[in-house]
Amino acid sequence: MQYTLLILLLPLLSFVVLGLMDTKWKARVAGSVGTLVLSVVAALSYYTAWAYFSTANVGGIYQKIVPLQTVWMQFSGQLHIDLGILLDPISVMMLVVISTVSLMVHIYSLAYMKGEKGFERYYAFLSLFTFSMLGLVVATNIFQMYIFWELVGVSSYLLIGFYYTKPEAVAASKKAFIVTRFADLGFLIGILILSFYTQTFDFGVLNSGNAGIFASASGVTFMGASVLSWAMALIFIGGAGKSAMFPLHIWLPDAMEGPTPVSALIHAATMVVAGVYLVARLFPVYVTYTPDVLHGIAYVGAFTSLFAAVIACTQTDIKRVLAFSTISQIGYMMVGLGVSGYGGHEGTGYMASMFHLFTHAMFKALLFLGAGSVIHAVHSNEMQKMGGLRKYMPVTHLVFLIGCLAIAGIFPLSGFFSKDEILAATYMYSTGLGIGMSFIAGLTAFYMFRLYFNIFWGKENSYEHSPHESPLAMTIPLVVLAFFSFFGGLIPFGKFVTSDGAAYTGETNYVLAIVSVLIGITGILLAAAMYRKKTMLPDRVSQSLGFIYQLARNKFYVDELYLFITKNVFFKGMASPVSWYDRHVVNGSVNGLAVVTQWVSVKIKGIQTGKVQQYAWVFLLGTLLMAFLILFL
Amino acid sequence: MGSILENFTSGIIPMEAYIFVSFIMFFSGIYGFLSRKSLLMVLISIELILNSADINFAVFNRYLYPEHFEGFFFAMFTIAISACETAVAIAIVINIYRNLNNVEVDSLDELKEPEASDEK
Amino acid sequence: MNYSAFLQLHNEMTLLAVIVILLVIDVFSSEKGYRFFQTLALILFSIHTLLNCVPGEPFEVAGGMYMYYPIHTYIKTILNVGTLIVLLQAHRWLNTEENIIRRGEFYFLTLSTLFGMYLMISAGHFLMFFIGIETAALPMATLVAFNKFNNKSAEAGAKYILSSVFASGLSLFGLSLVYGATGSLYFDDIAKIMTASQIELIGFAFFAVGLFFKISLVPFHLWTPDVYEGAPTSITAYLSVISKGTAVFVVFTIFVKVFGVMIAQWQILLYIIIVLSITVANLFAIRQQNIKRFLAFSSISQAGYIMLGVISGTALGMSSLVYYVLVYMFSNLAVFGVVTIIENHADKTSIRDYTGLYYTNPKLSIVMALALFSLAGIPPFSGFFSKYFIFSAAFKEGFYVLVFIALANTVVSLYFYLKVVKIMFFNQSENPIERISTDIPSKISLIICTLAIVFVGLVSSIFEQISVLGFGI
Amino acid sequence: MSPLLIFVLIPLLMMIALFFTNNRKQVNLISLSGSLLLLLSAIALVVLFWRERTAGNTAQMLFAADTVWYREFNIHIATGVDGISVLMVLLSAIIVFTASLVSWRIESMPKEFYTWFSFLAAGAFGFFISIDLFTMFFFLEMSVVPKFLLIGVWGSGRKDYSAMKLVLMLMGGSVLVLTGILGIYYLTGAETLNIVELAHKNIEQPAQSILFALLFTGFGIIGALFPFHVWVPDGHSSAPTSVSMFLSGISMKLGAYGAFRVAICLLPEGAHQLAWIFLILSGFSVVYGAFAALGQSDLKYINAYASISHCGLMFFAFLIFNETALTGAFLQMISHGLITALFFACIGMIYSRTHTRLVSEMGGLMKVMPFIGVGFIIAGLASLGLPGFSGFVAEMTIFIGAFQNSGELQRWFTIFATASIVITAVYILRVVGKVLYGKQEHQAYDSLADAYWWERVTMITLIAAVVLVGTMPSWFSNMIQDGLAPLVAGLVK
Repeated sequence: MQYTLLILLLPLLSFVVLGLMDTKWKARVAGSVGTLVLSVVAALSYYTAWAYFSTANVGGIYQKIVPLQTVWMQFSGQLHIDLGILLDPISVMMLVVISTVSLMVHIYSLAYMKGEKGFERYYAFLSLFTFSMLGLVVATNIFQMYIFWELVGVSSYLLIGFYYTKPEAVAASKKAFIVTRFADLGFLIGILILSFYTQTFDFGVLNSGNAGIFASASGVTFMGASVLSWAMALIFIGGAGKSAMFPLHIWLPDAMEGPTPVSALIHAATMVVAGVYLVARLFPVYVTYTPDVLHGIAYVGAFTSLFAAVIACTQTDIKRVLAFSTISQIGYMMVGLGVSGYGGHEGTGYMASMFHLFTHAMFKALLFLGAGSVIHAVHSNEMQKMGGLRKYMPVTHLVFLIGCLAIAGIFPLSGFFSKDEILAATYMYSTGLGIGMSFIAGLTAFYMFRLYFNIFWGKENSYEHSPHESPLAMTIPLVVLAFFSFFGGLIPFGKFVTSDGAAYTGETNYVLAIVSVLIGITGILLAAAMYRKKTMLPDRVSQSLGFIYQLARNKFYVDELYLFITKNVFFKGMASPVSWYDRHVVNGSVNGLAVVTQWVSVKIKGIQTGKVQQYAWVFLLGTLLMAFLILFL
Repeated sequence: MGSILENFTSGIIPMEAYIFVSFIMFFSGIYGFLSRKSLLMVLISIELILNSADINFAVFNRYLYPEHFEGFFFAMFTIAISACETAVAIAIVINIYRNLNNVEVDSLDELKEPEASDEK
Repeated sequence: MNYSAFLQLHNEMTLLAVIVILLVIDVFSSEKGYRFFQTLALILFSIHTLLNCVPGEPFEVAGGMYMYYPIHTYIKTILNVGTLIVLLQAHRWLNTEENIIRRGEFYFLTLSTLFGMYLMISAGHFLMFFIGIETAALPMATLVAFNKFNNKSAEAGAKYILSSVFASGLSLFGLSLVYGATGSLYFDDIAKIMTASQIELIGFAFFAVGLFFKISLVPFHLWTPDVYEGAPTSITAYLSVISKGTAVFVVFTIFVKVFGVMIAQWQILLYIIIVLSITVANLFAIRQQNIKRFLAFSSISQAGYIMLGVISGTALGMSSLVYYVLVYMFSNLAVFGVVTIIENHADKTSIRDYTGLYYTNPKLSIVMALALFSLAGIPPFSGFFSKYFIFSAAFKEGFYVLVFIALANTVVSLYFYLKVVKIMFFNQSENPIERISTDIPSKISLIICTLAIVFVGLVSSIFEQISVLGFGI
Repeated sequence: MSPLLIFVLIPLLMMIALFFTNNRKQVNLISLSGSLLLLLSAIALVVLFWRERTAGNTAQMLFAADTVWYREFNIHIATGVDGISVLMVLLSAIIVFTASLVSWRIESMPKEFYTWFSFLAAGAFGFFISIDLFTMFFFLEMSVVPKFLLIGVWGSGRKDYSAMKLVLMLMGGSVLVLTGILGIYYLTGAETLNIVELAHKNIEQPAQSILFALLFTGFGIIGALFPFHVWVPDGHSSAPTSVSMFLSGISMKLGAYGAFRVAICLLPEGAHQLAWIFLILSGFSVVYGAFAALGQSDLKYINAYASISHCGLMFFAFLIFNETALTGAFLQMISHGLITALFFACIGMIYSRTHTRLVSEMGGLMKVMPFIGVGFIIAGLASLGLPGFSGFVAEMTIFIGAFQNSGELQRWFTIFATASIVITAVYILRVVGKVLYGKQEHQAYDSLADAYWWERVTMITLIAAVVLVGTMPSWFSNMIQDGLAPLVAGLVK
């Protein structure tokens, strides 16, 4: 299966070519080249998936296949960084997800970004991102993953800051990069610790279940936890950064300053799930050696999910609502992983999480692209500027509705299946957590339909230019994604992706399923009641909630807290004092040396009086001193 | 003649007396050099210093090492040289007088460490 | 007495011949012939230099009062070349109206001091040594006061002669004590008899002062800046290089040869004096505004470095010392050459007047910069090598801390040398020194110096030659 | 005479040739052809070196030659290269080439400028090819003159002060180094200055520790180790562009190279004894430099402090004493040399157009000068350690290597030092955001020209090198390990 290399190389090539050609090519040519390359990549990915799932099942277990591996850098000792391609159920699944969504975004952007300055650059960056993301998922070892992890980060930075003349976009891109970079620091330290004790980076070795390699790390404890736990927790922090887990989520809403298709690709479907993917990739280690960390992940995920869902209910910028919804859904996935055990029925959470990752990628990309279509028509992100659009944009309306239903978990759309599995696994783990997650599901339905109703129903705004349906290049991807969102849930995921590679069929908990759907419908009805028509109800509700509403509307002031910390601790507390210290104390002490020399020089000039008799005095004293010294020393 | 001299030296005046005189000359010469205001007095003080050394040479030769005459010769040459020194010094002092119209030591203060300096 | 022994002293004899010839011409030549006086003098002196640059076998004359070692030829040749360069640089100054009738005197006096130095170097007896030192000192005083009608020059002359005589007095007194203790004035005899008794030690201390005065080591240096500032620039150059070079050489030979038995004691003395000299001189040098005064302190500090060769007391130290003197001579004379030229043409001696010199007189300022870098000991110029060797020689004898202190002081000295370079190069001046067309003798002298600064270090055979003869003792 | 000496001879010949030029065209021609020749020779050297190695030549130093210079002090002109020095020569050649190009249109006195610049280059090459302590020191110190004049005459801002400070501090470093060299020479008892031979000699304790402290501090000053780095910000900011490139690209590497080759390799016991002090200093310097860079407003100051941070990492890696970290340290030397040169080149280009280096005065330049902007961003990303560029490879190798050390102190400081990657990201992105992105600050910037051909060549050359190291690190790490193999044996305990 060495042709999989092409999946990586083609986008890279496309990036290099587009990047070098820059403005020399016409925009349309650049776009077509990018899209063409991506279609090939998508085709190759599907073919790989088909080939993998049809051939790799040996003895009921999907094998890991490493078609290519080369030593990139050899360190002394056993450590070496390899570059290679690892095919196993989750990486193959990710290949499909990424190439699908990326292709859709490429096509969509042909129309959406038309006429933008830097169109070629945009496609170059998209290619770079696709390359990095694909490289990330097929990484054979944790260091390769880190490499592409960073590349993903930078392509995200470049794409968010695509409108570089817009200060908000620049600030957002910077924020995204720095916050994730900060998280990556944890990842890096985690890798360092892990590699120090295990002497390997290789996933194959790490996940092999060989307890020997962890023996030394489990034995050493630091502040009450084993070093291995520390390492895995730190690695999770890296994942939490990319996946916008609380409290590292702050970059994601701001990242919406980037072009909307970019949000769909990076900040909904692919990059943000990298953290989930990372945990899933190292799942055997987590579940076997550091279950405590895994439990922590579950609670972090649950809290983030709730937290983001509450905020999502209050936001008015449609992309931000979607962004918080994304955070919330990723929280779901994390919970799924966190509550999972290993193998068979125990591993439902793992399977569900991956399943949700898949379905979420589809419907969230759909929602974002749909939102993009709306924005394209209305030229605004604010809900207040919208309303009643269902008449003007029927296709968009329809697909958006499908997306909303899917995320709300309504049978038989894809979201229902994946979410239900997660809930099932959660209830298995802890009823309390399960109830919490169900509540979040209700909230999800509520805010999504708040969004839906505000855009497509409600009072019709007076538009300057009457809105119109988007061109075909935009609607086709929408329809395709809507198709996946609708029917994606019917895939028997447990047959393909499980924690131990063995296929398994979960039994459906019908009570739970029905309750879940009811909760979802309740949320939708609530939203409908409040937002289908323009009423005073929302205002009254928000007023009665008062303080809490304000908190949520301002995203619990986490941004302000960060701003305070960075400004006062980082800049005023560290950088400025250090610069001051350097200029005045360190530099000053060197200059001081010169000053002291000068000072002494001035002080001793008195001995040079110009009086020859005083010279003779000194002369004589010197002589006597010499005589004295020579006698008594 | 020789015997008189011998009696005179060995019997009556011990070497230490000469050395004492020479030391007094030496230090008064130094004192004079350091304290006199007139250049001429300073020059005379220098002569005292040089002469004290000459006495030393002569005395050491006479008392301690009478077999050679190195000390005597040295003293003779030194006397000649100090005469030259004085001659040159007087010439320079005259030159000073021509330029400054006095021979005060303290008036030689044009060359000295300047007060101000342009640092940094 | 066998007068043919004098023929062996061909160095002294030819110099004497040059002096006499010049004296005769000076007195008797016609107005017309007088124009060629300087050219003749330079030619004669060059011939003298060339004749005496090949070392011979060691010998002694007058029962050991005069001793010759091959290394003497080198040090004397170095002095000869230095004097030649000084004479070349003084050429134009001597042609000025006020000096033209006194050129004969100038040559006569200068060469007399050189003769005195020869005697100092080759002396084997303190009488010879004393005559030499005074023969060198007295004409020097008149040279310092050469500008008769200049207050500064007169004052400098008076200061020089007073200090010099005072030093001689102390030195002579010390010597008398040494004589009293040992009963001889022959170097070899003293060395044999000497036991480092207290009286000898005191005698040594007083005696050494006279030499330290010549080298102008702290605290016997106070006369130096005043005299350097007041004296005619060529004389300052002569004083700082030739006079000093002789003295350090003599210090080495006498300390090792005569007072070798008290090496432990004088090493301690020198230790202190070196540290003081380098440090104090550097501290003074950084605040100087007059270029000649500045060079005075620079030369004091350099003298401190040279003494590192003495303190080692080894053959390696000796060859490093001679080499250092050689390099120091070329570097310092290059600086003085430029200073002389500028003084002659623009009558400016303040460092600040050199602002932007590079933009009007690039060649002069480059020569000056190279020389200053060499003085500071920056490679690839010769000064680096000489410094390295002398440090190495001292380090080898275990003076680790001393070498370190001396090295640390090079940073300060680099500062003040670079200050001059900075002034010349970095900024243009509103009132620059105008373009100077240098006279040919000065040009020749500067070319010689520059070539030496660049190549003496790189060509290792020069040091090798000196080192083969090494101690010579 | 060794064939390696052509690296010294070419610059010297350039100086002679420049002496006879009389217009800018000839000056440019000579400087370009000379530096190109150097670059080609360096590449040829790499090729020849590998050919020799693959042919089975296992001598530690290849192309070695030894001529006695001063017999009395056992000073030899001994030259030879191993994998490390070959790379250093290559690095120097690249930077000399690009730096000569950057000053293509220098306003005042191009002839003199290039003369001194060639002189500067000769010193750097001489240092890297020497294996004799004296000759190394000779070449190290040779740079004093040209540095002083280049900064003072062609510099900007407080150039007088900076030039003086830089030279004096470097001289201070040299003083310590020279004391150390003399100590090594006399205290081994072997009276040799050849570093290959000296490696087998031993010096008694505590002399060894004292000498190590002297030498490491001395080279540390040259390599900008905290707290001896104060010459760096002023020096770099006042120097003309090509000299800034040279200073941080090569000069600081001289310090690091010397610290390893001389201080650590010749005095391993002292190094082990005192490693902890310098480990703390260098580890601190990494984070300190990054924070200081964060607080600056002048582009050159920012990069100068960034250099301090990155160079601190080299010293840090040296003191880990394992092969991986050492490999990383040398990779970092190459990487930082290239990146910082690129950075300074871009800053110089921007400065020559906007006539300001204050971040607050700029904005939106990306629109006006996209080529320079892209170069600047690449330099920034490389500097903050983005995979695919050299910085990542070097830093990661260091971190991994450093963490493999079993010492608690070493590992804690490794973690501490990794924090720099975040801070670096912050200041780099801040600068990029402010200078290139956002709104245009002045209307006058509209008419500014994008990069000229010589600037393009400069940037492309450097970027190509950065990417090459970043994507093919094993080529370089193999070379480095080739050089390290014989050295590391005596070092790792």
